[in-house]
Amino acid sequence: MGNVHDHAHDHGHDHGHGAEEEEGAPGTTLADRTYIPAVMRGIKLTLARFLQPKATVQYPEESVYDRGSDDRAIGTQNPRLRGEHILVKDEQGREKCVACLLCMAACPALCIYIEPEAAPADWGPDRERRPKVFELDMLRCIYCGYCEEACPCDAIRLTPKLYQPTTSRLERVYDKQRLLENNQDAQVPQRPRK
Amino acid sequence: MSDWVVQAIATAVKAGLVIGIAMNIVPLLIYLERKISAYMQGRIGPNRVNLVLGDVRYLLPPSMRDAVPASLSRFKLIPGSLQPLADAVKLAFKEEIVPASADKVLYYLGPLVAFVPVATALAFIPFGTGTWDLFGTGHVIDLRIASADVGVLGLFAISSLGVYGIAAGGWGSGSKFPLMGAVRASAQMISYEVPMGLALLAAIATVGSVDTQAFVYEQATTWGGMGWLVFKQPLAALIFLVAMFAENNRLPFDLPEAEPELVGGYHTEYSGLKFALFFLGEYMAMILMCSLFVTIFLGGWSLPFVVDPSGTSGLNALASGLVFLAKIMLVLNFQVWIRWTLPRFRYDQLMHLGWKVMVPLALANLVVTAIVLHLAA
Amino acid sequence: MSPELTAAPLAAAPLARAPFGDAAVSLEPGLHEQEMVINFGPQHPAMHGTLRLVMTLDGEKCRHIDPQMGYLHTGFEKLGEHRTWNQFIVVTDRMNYMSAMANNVGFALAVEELLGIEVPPRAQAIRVIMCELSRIGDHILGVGLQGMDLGAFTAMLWAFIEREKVYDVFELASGGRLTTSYTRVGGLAFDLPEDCPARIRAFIERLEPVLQEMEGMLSRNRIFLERTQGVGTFSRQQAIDWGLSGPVARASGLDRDLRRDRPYSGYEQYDFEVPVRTEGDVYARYLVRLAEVRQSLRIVEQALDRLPSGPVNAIGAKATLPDKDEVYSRMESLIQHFMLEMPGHGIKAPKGAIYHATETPNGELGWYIVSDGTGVPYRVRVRPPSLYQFQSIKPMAEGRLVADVVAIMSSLGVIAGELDR
Amino acid sequence: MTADAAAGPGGEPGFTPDFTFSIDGVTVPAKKGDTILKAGLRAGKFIPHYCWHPGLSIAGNCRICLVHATKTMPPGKPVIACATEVVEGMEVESDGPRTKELREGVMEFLLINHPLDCPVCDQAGECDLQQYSFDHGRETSRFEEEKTQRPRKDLGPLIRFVGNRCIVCTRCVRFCEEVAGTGELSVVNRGDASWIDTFPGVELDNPMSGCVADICPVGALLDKDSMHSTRVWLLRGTKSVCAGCATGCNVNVETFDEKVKRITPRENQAVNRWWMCDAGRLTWREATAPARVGAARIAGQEVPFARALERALELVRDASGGVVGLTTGFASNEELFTFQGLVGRGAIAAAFAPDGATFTSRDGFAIAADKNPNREGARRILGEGALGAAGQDAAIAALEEGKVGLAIVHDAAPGGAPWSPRLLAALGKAKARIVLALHETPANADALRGAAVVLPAAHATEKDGTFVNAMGRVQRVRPAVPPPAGARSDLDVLEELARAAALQPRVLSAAGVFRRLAQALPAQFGGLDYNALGELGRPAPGAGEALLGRGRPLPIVDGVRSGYEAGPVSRAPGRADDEQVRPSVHHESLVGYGTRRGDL
Repeated sequence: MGNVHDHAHDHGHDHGHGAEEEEGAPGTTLADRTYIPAVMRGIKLTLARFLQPKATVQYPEESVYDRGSDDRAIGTQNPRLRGEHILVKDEQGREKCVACLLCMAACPALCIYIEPEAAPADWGPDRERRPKVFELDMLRCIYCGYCEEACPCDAIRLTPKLYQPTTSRLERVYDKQRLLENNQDAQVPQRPRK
Repeated sequence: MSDWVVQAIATAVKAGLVIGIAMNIVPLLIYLERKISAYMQGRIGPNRVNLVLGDVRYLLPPSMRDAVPASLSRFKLIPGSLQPLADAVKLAFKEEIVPASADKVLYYLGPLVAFVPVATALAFIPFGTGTWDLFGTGHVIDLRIASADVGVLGLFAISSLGVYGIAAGGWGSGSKFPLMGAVRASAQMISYEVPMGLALLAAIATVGSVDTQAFVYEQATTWGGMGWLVFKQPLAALIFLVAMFAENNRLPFDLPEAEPELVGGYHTEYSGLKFALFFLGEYMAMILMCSLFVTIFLGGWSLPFVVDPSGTSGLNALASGLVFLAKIMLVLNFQVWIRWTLPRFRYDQLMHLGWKVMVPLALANLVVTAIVLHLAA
Repeated sequence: MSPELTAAPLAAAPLARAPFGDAAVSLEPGLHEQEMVINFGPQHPAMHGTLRLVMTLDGEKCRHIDPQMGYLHTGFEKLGEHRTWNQFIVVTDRMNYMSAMANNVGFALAVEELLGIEVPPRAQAIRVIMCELSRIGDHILGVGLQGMDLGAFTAMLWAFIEREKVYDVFELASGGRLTTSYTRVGGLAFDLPEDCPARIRAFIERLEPVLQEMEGMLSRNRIFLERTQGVGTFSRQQAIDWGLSGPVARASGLDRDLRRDRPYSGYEQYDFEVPVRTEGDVYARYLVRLAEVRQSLRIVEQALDRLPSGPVNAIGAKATLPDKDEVYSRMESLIQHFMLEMPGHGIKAPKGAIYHATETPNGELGWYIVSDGTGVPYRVRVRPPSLYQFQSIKPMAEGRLVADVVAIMSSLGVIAGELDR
Repeated sequence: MTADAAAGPGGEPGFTPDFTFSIDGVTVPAKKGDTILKAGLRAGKFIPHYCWHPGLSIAGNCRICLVHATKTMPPGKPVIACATEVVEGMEVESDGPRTKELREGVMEFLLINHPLDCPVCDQAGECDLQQYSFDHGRETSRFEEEKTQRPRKDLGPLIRFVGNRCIVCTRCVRFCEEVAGTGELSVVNRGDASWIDTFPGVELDNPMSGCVADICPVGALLDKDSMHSTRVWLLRGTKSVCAGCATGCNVNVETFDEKVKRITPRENQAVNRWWMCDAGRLTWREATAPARVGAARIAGQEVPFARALERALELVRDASGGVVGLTTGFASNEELFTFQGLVGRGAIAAAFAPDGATFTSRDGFAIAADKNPNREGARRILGEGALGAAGQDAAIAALEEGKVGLAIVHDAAPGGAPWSPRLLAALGKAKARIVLALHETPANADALRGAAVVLPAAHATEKDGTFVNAMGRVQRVRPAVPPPAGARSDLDVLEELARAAALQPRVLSAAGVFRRLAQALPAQFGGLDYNALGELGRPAPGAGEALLGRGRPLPIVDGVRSGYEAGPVSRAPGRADDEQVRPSVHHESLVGYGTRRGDL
C-alpha cells in the first residue's frame, strides 16, 4: 500500500500538474498492466473492511443514538432532531397555544390549520384565546422546525421522535388532542435559539 | 445383480445427487455472496429471515426455565440463512411480465436454454474418486455421472450452449437494452472461449488425456500428490481463471448485465420465475466453471494425506467428495470476492484483453508446453 | 436534432404478433436499423435522479446525445415568489440534496447582500465549516458513485458510510440530516451545540484513512484508469465556452474558485489551495474531487481552531428573530418576532436586483434575486452548476462508447433536483 | 362632482399649492395652513403617527411624529409634524439619525407598559405599534419594572376595551366627540393610570361605534363581532359596497377561506369618508343566516342547482301567456336590466324594504332611512311605474286576469321582500313560478310555497354588479365569496333565463350587461363605463353635486335611537355562527327583533 500512501500525501504541493509524472503515471508499470497489483490491493482492502465493525444500524431494535460516540458523530439522543410535533401544556393542563397563528404563517409547507376561539370563561383573564381546531398534516409537513421557531408562547415543539408508519393518510393528520398527547411524557427540551 | 444394472442405478443416484447438491449450493452461494459483499462494504447483509424453532426453554424442566434469559432462548439458524428461500418465494409469486414486442418463443426459451446445458454439463465433472468399490460388492463406481472418455471436450461443448439462452432471451425480449446485452454476451463468450480452450489444450497436453478422471488422477499421483496443474501450468491456470470470470459474466467482465449501462442487460425484461431461472442458470454456470477449474487445475477431489487416489473404501470416496466440495466453495468465494472488489471493463477493453493479450499468451503457453513436453519425452 | 433521432421513433410499425422466425415484424423499430435510438433515463440506474439522454447508437458507439431535462421540475424558482426570504431556505435544501448546507448558505448570503447585513464572525465560521463538510460529503459520495457507475460497488458504499457521518454532524447542529435548513437570513437558526466542534474534529481525523482506502480501490487500479483516463476530455477553452464551473472546470485547467477569487463568509482568512488539473478527463475530475476533500478538511480544521465566540445572528439589522427568552419577556422583542413572522411584514428587502454566487461542491451556484420591496422576492433565479455540466455531456461523450457515457455522466456530478429547479 | 375622479383616498380635489418647503431634501408643495404631516402625506412622504387621523382634530399627544424643522420656535427644538404648520422654505428632517433617536425614545415610552399581548391581540398584523416599533424602535427593551395594569371591559355592544394595550392617543374620544357627535368616551385618570372609558351609565352604543375599533392604532379597542375569529394577515379584502342602506358605503369585505370574516370601511370622501355604520358592518351575517335558501328546489324538493336551473329554463322556454316579474331594491342594476328584458312587456313590481333607522353624524356621515341599496337604480331602470304600490297593483291586475303563464320572482332582499299579501295571494294564479330567494321568512314564504323552481339568490357579498346609491352614485359591488354550494349568481341565472326565452343570443358578464344598459338608458346611465367606475364609483347622469347629501338632505326618519335596529340584519331572522359572537345584549336583541320584522 506504500505507493497509495505516497499518492495520498502529495496533496499539499500537488497543484494539479504532474505529480503523477514525477513518480511515473499510475498504472503504467508492467506489474500494473497485468492488473494483478490492483486486484491484490483491492482484495487486501476489502479483506480489511471485512474484519472491521459494521456501520449498519439495526433500526427498529437500535438507533444511531445507541451507537458509541466513537463510531458516529451522534452517540446520544439528539435533542435537536426534528421529529414529530407536540403541543405543550401549561401547569394547569391547558394547552399553551393561544392560536396566534404564527406557526400557520411561518410554515413553508402550509400544513398547519388553526381556527381560534375565545377561551372558556373559567380559564381566567390571562387566557383569552385558544385553538378550536388545530390540525397538522404530517404528510405535508417537511419537519423544518419553522413552527417551533415562530411560536411566541413555546406551545409547539418538535420532538426527536420520528414518526411511525400508519395505514391510512387520515391518521397522519394530527388534531389538537393527538398533538397534546403525542409523546407528552418525553421530556422535550426547548430548542435553543441563539 | 449384473454390473450394468448396478451402474444404471448408480448413475441415476449420482445424477440426482449432483443436481441436488448443485441446486443446493446455489442458495448457499447467494447467501454467501450477499453476506460477503455486505461485510466488505461495512454492512451486515441479510439477517432477518430465520427459521425460529420455538423457545428452547420448553426443553428444560419448568423449574429451570426462568434461569435462561428469554433473549438467549430462541434458537435461530444462521441469521438471514433463509433469505434465498424468501427470494425464491418472492420470485415465484411475482407477476410474469411479457413485453408486448417480445418474440414469445425465444423469450420463453431463453431462460431454459441458459439453465439446462449448464446442468447437463455437470455430468462430466468427477466429484469423487473413480475407484469406489460399492460396499465391497466388486462393483466399481466412478463418481461422476457420465464416464465419458472425452469428458473435457464434451463438457466444454455442452456448457458453451448456455450463451444461446442469453442470446435468445436478449433478442426475444424485443427491447434494446437486452439486445445489447445479448450481443455483448455472445461476443464475450466467443472471445473468451478461445483463450480458455487454448489454456485447456496446454493442460490436456500436460496430462495427455481428455478424460476428466484422468486429469485428477494425474494430478493426485504426481509431485507427491501436489502435481496440480496450477503448479505445472500456472499461466494456463491464470488464463483459464480470467476466462472463467468472463464466461460467467462476473465482474470485472459482467458486461452483458452491466447495470449502470444496460439496466439489467439480457434479463432486463424478465420477471418472476423466468428471471429466477436465468439467475439459477448463472449461478449453476458459476458452479460448473469452478468445478471445471478445480478438476483441471486444482487437483479435483484429490488432497494429499486425505484422499487416496486409488483407494476403494467408501470413506475414501466420501472424503474425496467433500474435498471436491470444499475446493469448489473456495473458488466460488474467490469469484465473489473479486466481483465486489473491481470495477468493470469497457467493451473494447474486454475484446482487447481477450484477443490481443490472452489468446497470444495462451498460444505461447501452448507452444512452450509442447516444446517442454517434446523435450521431456 | 438529427434526422435519425426524429425519424426512428416516429416510424413505429404496428406491433404485429408475428409467427416464429419472422422477428422482423414483431420487434420494435430501431432494432433493425443501422443506428438505434436508445433512451437513457429518465428511469435508468446511471442517471442519478431523473435525467434523460436520448442516444443514437451505432453498435456500442454513441453517435448523438440529446440531453433532456425537466423530469424533476419542482418549480423551486416559482416557489421563491411565494415564500418569504426565510421560508425559501427550506426550499434550497431540496435543490442540490447532496449539499443542502451549501445551498442554505448561498441563498442566505445573497439575501444578506441585498439587505446589506453583516453576519457575525462566529456565524461566518460555522457557515464555512458546514459548507466544507457538505463539500466533503458531496465529493466523497461523488467519487464513490463514480466507482459504482464503473462497477466498483463497494467503494460507493464506503463513501455512503462517510457521508452518513457528515450528516450526523449536520443533524447534531441543525436537527436535520438531508434537509438541514440551518441558515437564516442574518445568521443561523441556532448556534452549534457545545460538543459539536469536538465531534467534527473526531470525524475529520478518521476520514483520512478512508480516503486512502478509496484511493487504494480506485486511484491506481488499472481497470479504473483505463476506464477514466482520456475519457470525456474537455479543454480549458471548452470548459469556458460551455460555462462549466467547480471541480469539472478545474479538472480542465480552469483555475477558478469563488472561495479564493471572490471570498465570502471570511474564506479569505483560511489557508487552502485550489486543486487544478489539466487533463480534463474523467480521471482528472476524480482526482480534483479527492484533492478538494483534503483541502476542505484543512479549511474545517482551521475554522475549528479559530472559531470565534459571540452571537450567530446579526444584531441590530431587524432581520433576525430575537432570542426566545426575550420574546417571552420583552415587548420590543415580541414585536420584532411578530413582525418577522407575520406574512406581509417581516424582512422587507429594498427594491433592486442582485446576483450572488458561491462555490458549492458542484460549482458556481448563483442566485439572481429581484426584490420589489415587499416581503417576498419578486423573482428568484438560480444558476445551477448542474445545468451547464449536464448539457456539456453532448460534446464530451458523442462518438464514445456507451460505457464511457456512463463514466462521463457520473464524473459531472449532475444533480437533477438542482438542474431542473 | 367633476373633480371627484381625481380625488383618490386622502386626495384633495382642487389642490393648488401656495408655496413649497422641503422634507429630507425633497421639495414638497403645500397650502397655507397645512401641517408638516399632512403636506408630507399628500406628497407621499410618510411620517409615522398614532393620534393624528385625517378625519379628526389634531391632538398631538402621541409624539411619534416628532421631526426636526427649521423656522420653528424655539429653533432647533423637535416639533410634532402633525401640529406644526409649514411655512415657506421650511426644511424638515424626518428621516435622519436625530429623528430616529427621537422616535426610538417615543417608542420605548409607548411600549413600557404595553403587555405582551401580540399572540392574543386581534390587531397584530395591522397594528401601528408593531409597525413603528419595527421600523423606528429599539430592538430590545430596557424596562425591568412591573407593568401597570388597567382594566379590560366591554364599552358597548360591539366594542371591547383592553386597557393595557391603550396608548391614550384619544382618537376614539375625538371620534365620538367630533364625528359621531355622541361623546360617550373620555380619558379617565391621569398619567400611566389613564385609560379610556365611557361616562358613568353610558354605553358606547352610537350607530358608528365600530369605527373606533378601526381607527384605534393599537389593539385596545376591538370589534367583538370578529374578535378571535381569524388573523388579519389571512384576510383577503374585496373592495365592494355595503348593501345595508341607500348610502352605499364603500367597504372592504374581508374573507378567509371563502368565508366573510368582517367588513371594514373604505375611504371614499364622496360617500362615507372613512366611516361606516355598525349595522352595515354586520350585513355579512345575512349570508350565513339559517333562513338562507341554501339549495335549489323543484316543487319543494331540494335538488342540485344545475337540475333546478334546467327546469327553470324549460319553464321559460315553454311559457305561454304573459309574464309577471317581481323584484326588489336589493337587485343590482345589471340584474334589474336583465330582469326587465326577461319579463318584457309583462308587469314588473319592485318591492322595497321599509324605511328604518337613520342617523346623521356631526361630520355629515349619514345612515339612510332607505334600507334598499339600489332603490335609485330600480327607479332609473324600471321607471317610476314599476315601483312601490303602483307596480304591485299592475302586477296584481295582470295576475288576476288569469293569463299569466309564468311569474318570475327575484327576491334578493335579506329577510324577504315585503310584498303585499294581495300580491302574494295573486301569485298563485300564474301557471308557473320561478323564485330566486335569498332568505325564506314568513314575509316571502307564500311566494316560495308552490313555486315550480326555487333558486338560491346571491347575497351582496357574492355579487358582481353595480348599485346606485341614494345620491345617484354608481358604485361596484364585487364578489368576495362564492354563492352557496353549486349555485350561480343571480345575474348569471337571469341571463340564462333570458337566453332561454330567446330574448338575447348570449350570456354576458356584469360588465357586458352594464354596457348594454348604458346604451339602452343614456339618460340614466349614459357615459358610464363599467371598468372605469374604479374603486370609488362615478356619479350617474343627473346625480350632480346637489344630490350628494349636502344640498338635498337624505330622507331621514328620526325616532329610532340605535343604528343596530336599522340595518337589514335586523330583519334576518337568526344568525349562523352564534357561538362566534360574544354574548351581548345587542346581538340578542337583534335576534328578537328580527322575528318581529313583519310588524314593521
